[in-house]
Amino acid sequence: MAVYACCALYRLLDWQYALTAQATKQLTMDTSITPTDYAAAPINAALSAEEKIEMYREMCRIRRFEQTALKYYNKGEMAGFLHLYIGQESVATGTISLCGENDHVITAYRCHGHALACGMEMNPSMAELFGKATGASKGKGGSMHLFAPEHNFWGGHGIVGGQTPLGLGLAFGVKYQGLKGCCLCYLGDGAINQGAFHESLNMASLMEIPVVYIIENNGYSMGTSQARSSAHDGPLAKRAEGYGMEWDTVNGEDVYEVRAKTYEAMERARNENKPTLLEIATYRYYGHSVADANAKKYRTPEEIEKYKTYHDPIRLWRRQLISEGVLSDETADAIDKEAKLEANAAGKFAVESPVPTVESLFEDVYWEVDNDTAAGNTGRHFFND
Amino acid sequence: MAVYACCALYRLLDWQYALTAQATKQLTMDTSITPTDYAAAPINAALSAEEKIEMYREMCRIRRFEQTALKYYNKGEMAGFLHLYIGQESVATGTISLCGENDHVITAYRCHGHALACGMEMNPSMAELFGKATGASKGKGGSMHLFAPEHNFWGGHGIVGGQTPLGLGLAFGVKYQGLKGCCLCYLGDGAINQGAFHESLNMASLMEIPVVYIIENNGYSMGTSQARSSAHDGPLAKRAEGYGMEWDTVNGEDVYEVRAKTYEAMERARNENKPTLLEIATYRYYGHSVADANAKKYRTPEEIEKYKTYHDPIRLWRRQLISEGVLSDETADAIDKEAKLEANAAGKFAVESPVPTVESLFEDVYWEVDNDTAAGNTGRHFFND
Amino acid sequence: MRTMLFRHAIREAMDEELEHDENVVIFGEEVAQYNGAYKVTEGLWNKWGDKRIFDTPISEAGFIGMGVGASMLGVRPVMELMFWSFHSVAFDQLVNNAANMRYMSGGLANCPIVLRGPANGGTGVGATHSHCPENIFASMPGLKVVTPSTPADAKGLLKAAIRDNDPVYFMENTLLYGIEGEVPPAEDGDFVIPLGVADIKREGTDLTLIAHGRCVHFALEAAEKLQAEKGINAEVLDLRSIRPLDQDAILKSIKKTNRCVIVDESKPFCGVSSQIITIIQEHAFDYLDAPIKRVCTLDAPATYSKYVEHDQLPNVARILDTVATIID
Amino acid sequence: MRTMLFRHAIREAMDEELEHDENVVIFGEEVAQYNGAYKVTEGLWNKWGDKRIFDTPISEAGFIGMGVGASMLGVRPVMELMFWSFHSVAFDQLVNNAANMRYMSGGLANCPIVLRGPANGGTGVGATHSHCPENIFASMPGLKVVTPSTPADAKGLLKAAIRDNDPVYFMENTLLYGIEGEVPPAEDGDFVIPLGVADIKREGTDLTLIAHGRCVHFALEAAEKLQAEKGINAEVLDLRSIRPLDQDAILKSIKKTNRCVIVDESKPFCGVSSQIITIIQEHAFDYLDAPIKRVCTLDAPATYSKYVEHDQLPNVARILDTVATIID
Ligand SMILES: Cc1ncc(C[n+]2csc(CCOP(=O)(O)OP(=O)(O)O)c2C)c(N)n1
Ligand SMILES: Cc1ncc(C[n+]2csc(CCOP(=O)(O)OP(=O)(O)O)c2C)c(N)n1
Ligand SMILES: [Mg+2]
Ligand SMILES: [Mg+2]
Repeated sequence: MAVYACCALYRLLDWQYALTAQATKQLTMDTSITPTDYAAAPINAALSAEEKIEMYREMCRIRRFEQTALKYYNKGEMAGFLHLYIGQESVATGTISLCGENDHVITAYRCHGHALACGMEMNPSMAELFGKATGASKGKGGSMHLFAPEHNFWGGHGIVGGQTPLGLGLAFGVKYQGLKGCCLCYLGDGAINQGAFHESLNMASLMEIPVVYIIENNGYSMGTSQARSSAHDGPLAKRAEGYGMEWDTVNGEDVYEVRAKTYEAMERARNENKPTLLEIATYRYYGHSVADANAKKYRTPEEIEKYKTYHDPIRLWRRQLISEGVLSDETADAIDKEAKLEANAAGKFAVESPVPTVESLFEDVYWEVDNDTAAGNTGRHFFND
Repeated sequence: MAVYACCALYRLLDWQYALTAQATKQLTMDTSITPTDYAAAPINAALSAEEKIEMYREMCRIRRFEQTALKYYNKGEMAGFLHLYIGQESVATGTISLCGENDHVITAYRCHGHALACGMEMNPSMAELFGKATGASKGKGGSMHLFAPEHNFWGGHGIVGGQTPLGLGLAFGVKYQGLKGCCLCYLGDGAINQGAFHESLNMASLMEIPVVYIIENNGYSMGTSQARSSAHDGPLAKRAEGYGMEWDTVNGEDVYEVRAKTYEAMERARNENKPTLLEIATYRYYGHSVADANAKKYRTPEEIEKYKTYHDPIRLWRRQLISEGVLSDETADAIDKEAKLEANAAGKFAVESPVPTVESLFEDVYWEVDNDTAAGNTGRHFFND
Repeated sequence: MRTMLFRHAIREAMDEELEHDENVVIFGEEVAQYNGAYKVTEGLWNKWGDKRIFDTPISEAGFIGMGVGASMLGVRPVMELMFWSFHSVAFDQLVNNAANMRYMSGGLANCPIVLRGPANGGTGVGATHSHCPENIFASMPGLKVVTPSTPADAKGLLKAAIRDNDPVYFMENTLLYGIEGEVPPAEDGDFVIPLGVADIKREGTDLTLIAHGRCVHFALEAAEKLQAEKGINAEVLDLRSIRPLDQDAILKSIKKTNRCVIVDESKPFCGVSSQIITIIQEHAFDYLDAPIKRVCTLDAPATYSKYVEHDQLPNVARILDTVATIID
Repeated sequence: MRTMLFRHAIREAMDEELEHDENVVIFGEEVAQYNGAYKVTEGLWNKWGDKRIFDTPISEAGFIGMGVGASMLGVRPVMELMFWSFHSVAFDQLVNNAANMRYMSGGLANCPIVLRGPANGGTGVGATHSHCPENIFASMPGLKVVTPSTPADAKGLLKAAIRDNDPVYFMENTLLYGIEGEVPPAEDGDFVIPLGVADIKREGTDLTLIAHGRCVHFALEAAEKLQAEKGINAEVLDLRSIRPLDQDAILKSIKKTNRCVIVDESKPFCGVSSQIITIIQEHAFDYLDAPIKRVCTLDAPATYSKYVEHDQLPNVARILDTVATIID
């Protein structure tokens, strides 16, 4: 019983487990992974040069967006939290690059990367972080709650694990409406221990819902290493077996691998209405949120350095595309610079945007009130004395 | 991936899965199981004749108690629900027979069997079902909420799955206090899909809590067959693997098997602080509750008959003890009769008991108020105008 | 006019809305093949099949969250909680995802769901199964809470709830499922009662009894007794929905009668009654001839004992006693 | 007298109770090795080690239920919710298992737990993270709810809460963690403030401002302004605990001042303020010279925007405006 099903492709993740479990191993491990194994997968082989470059651009945009956000956060321009996705860009970019018009995306509070990858624009995203009236949610949602339904992006959710039944529902909706699509629902390695996720896994498998759950395993939930939050035997994703559900582990630094394995899961969902649980190994460079004063206490500076140096997904993808002859150093730099300019412009847009009015607090509470319907005009809806 | 770890001892349960999944299989299957394989296990070999007979008596007491309760329920003497345990007696009896002074028991609303097996007396139990002042909980808890802390029995809990973190806590308490003991925490096959159970499994394994979770798999949650409520691959208990937790399946009709496997789990808990997830195959003869009008609709009368005829745990244990020469037909009958008389007396006790007063509604809300402490006398605690 | 049972009125509402909008889908525990724990959905599975009505595992957070998610895509889930008491295991989905989704998205996402099921004491099922959480949910802006008292109201309000584009929590009462009442025939066309309109179930001049759900029946019975025994002519105002709330109707009645007793099955501390009192004392302060009194569930967890449960709940005797303290 | 930070006063209370009773054990998310998300438990893990204080997975239902279960055996868990907002995923454990255990067992089982953590808006974290659920929990008989406003109160009340044999839900405020205040030195002996005793934070004669938690500070500031600008002498009554509630203190103050404004960060519908109003209008009806007014969080989900969040919450300006409607 409980023999760990060894998985040949389980490299980075294996390493990471070792890392978090036995901190001493970290400096001696092999970091010479070249992200090419999955390049030949049909879904990757079919990529045009433009599409590959597009993904590079997307990753640069996410990183530059967040660096700009960080700058303004530190200036005191934003409220509350700022959970940076920096270091994890390949996950949102690689997976969401596979989405078609009937595929939907939902994630937790570390949501900027997914939002941009889905096509959300920088201006309303940045303005939302500022709490400005021009924000995507008019300043009501904030950093943890970006939304872009017109791009099939359904948030941004602050309660750990709370989005996992919603992802089930989006996928259910697609199926109910007779469309061929799926939902990519992201969560963290710490989130897997919320009850709602368990309920969702069972229902997804039992009712054949086309959802793909993606654990972005960055090794930590706040200051708690994965080893201190989850009991497991083998990969976290292996819990899927308890629900008769397919699962896989993915090296998140390799865009090709991310795409190849996610595509398989998405096709299973779209064609067979079968869910999958993917676990993608990745790493966040910053603290849990910018306010995380302990970011370098629960993990060593060396560990962080190692990831930045050897496993940075943007740098690896750039190197890959250059080695493929798809990208030149100059173009790559130009793309990155463009992303930076776009982010700066978004920052400026946000700074200059108007702030919400107090009256607007009572908009977007009830659809019927906002739309001035008969229902919205019947009875008292708000109870300010 | 997901290969079903075949388990040689997985007989009745396997059969049951077949049953619920393909109703046609039920009449052709083999029912010639003889409950003797585990008699030789040390924990069973060590049993004295009296102890064996005691278990027979316990099962008779549970059944007679419930038959009496049913009679009064049908007369309108009781409120709300009555969830009968009839058909499952071997589970509570077999498992709880292993409990020592530092072992604790907690279960769901189908709790009469566990209560009696823990040593709770029939009079206060029956009076509780009647809602009388002499009830164990003074009529405040009712059928779903029997309690006997002096016998290490902690309820009786009505919210499906809600008791599973409590079981964790009882086991934690034992460990915290430096005692060698464990908690047996029971739940149904339908309850496994509540989030709180999942959270409990992870914490039990991660934090090394001496809890034994026992799924009493009677094939149905209300009118929903196990196949319609849980996605799984192999036994339900196999979900334990996702938490690196030990698990086993048990043929619940065989008291020896129940004891042998539960003992193993309890020893693992007591000696190693390691939790276990057991799944015990069993069957309920009556509806979900007595009010279940569909009891014979979601399962065939033949299925019920088959269990009563071939798998009745009391009859099987009686036959076993007689074949061992431990029990004679006459003694067996006498014991059963005694149990019946005891139950009848309890019924009479309940009938004649006084009803609670309205004033007593406000007792047992706050410890400090009940104990007339300074804290209980400071500030207003109740808000009846 | 034809009469029908409360439970059948609810079923008819769902049946008609299943017909009316193909996005309406019903799910919950035992609602389909079992025909509903309280037989409210009886026959719907037979008629509409697996796509439109199906059973779920005992995973309230999971299936309610699923409904919220699906509703964002335009599906209109009507979900049954076998008991509203089980809101406790799905609270996050109910008060964060459903209530805040529209707000946090600045109006981009929308949550047209209905949650329905019984919320009441009085059936001998004890503290965990007897919650009346209308005060809790009505306290959350973004949510609507409906508590019908008659078959006709149940039908008309449920149809309005299903067509409403906001999350509506519809609280029934197991002890009303079996009552009979007049309901307009289906041929007379769509019978929809807007949320937010209270109903004067009995006109009166001396005193206003404000109630919702099953308490309306206690209030009506008490009013008849007051009339017969003391010549007091009580008005009975049925709130029907708690949020939106028909404040105008409340104030109008108070300004007429100048005296008020609220009958409310939720607990007294921060119960619905406390909100009504707050509104009246603010907006009709000078019209009150006596303090507003209330008859709530006695302030302890729900007992199991059928011998005292009736006393713990609002009932006619307690209403009469309370009325006697402010009028004679 | 020495002064200390609010967060340190809470820590000191826990530290002393860890010393005082070996059954006291602290757990929650990030409370041990990380020293607490808000550094309230800083240093305790270093001092007391893994047995007495430990981290849990992000499983609120699991760990709170574990605390309830352990408490029945005499362990005294003091559990941290990183935000009280996360009560939503553990609601069943909080309102059924903790609140009803003693009742349903007829007094045989007992639940001496403390749940503590911040419950407040004002930090720009949006609707899901800004719940103030004191009204919800105080509505449940069996529970106690405490909301301290000063370092001394926080320390004294938390010690009382930990020693209390009933479940106590202790709601702090992230925006108070950094305030400083006098706290009696430990050498002076055990400093315990009983639950259920309100505190007059400022004596006055013209008007009573009733508040709890952070709103007490707004009320005090408003009172000074009223005095300085209008010569109105307001009394500020700090409830300190919501249940048990010091009704006598409330009524006494109202009978003296005859006017009242309640400042309450919970939402208006069925908020704590509505319960206070209910009590006052019933028991001091004839003493009121004007309707009781209240200043609550504006009735919408909590916004994220720091530009309007301050306006959504009770604040000094809103208190002054409201006072002006009943006195001049
Ligand atoms: C129910 C709930 N509990 C606790 C929190 C506080 N919290 C926010 S994020 C977080 C850690 C989550 O870690 P993980 O799931 O690994 O995601 P990551 O931050 O690494 O992306 C915690 C404890 C919350 N938001 N919701
Ligand atoms: C959270 C919750 N949801 C639903 C119910 C209603 N309910 C009570 S028992 C039950 C079926 C449970 O089945 P199972 O766990 O298999 O236990 P069994 O009745 O077979 O012993 C249901 C749905 C409940 N009590 N609590
Ligand atoms: Mg993580
Ligand atoms: Mg079952």
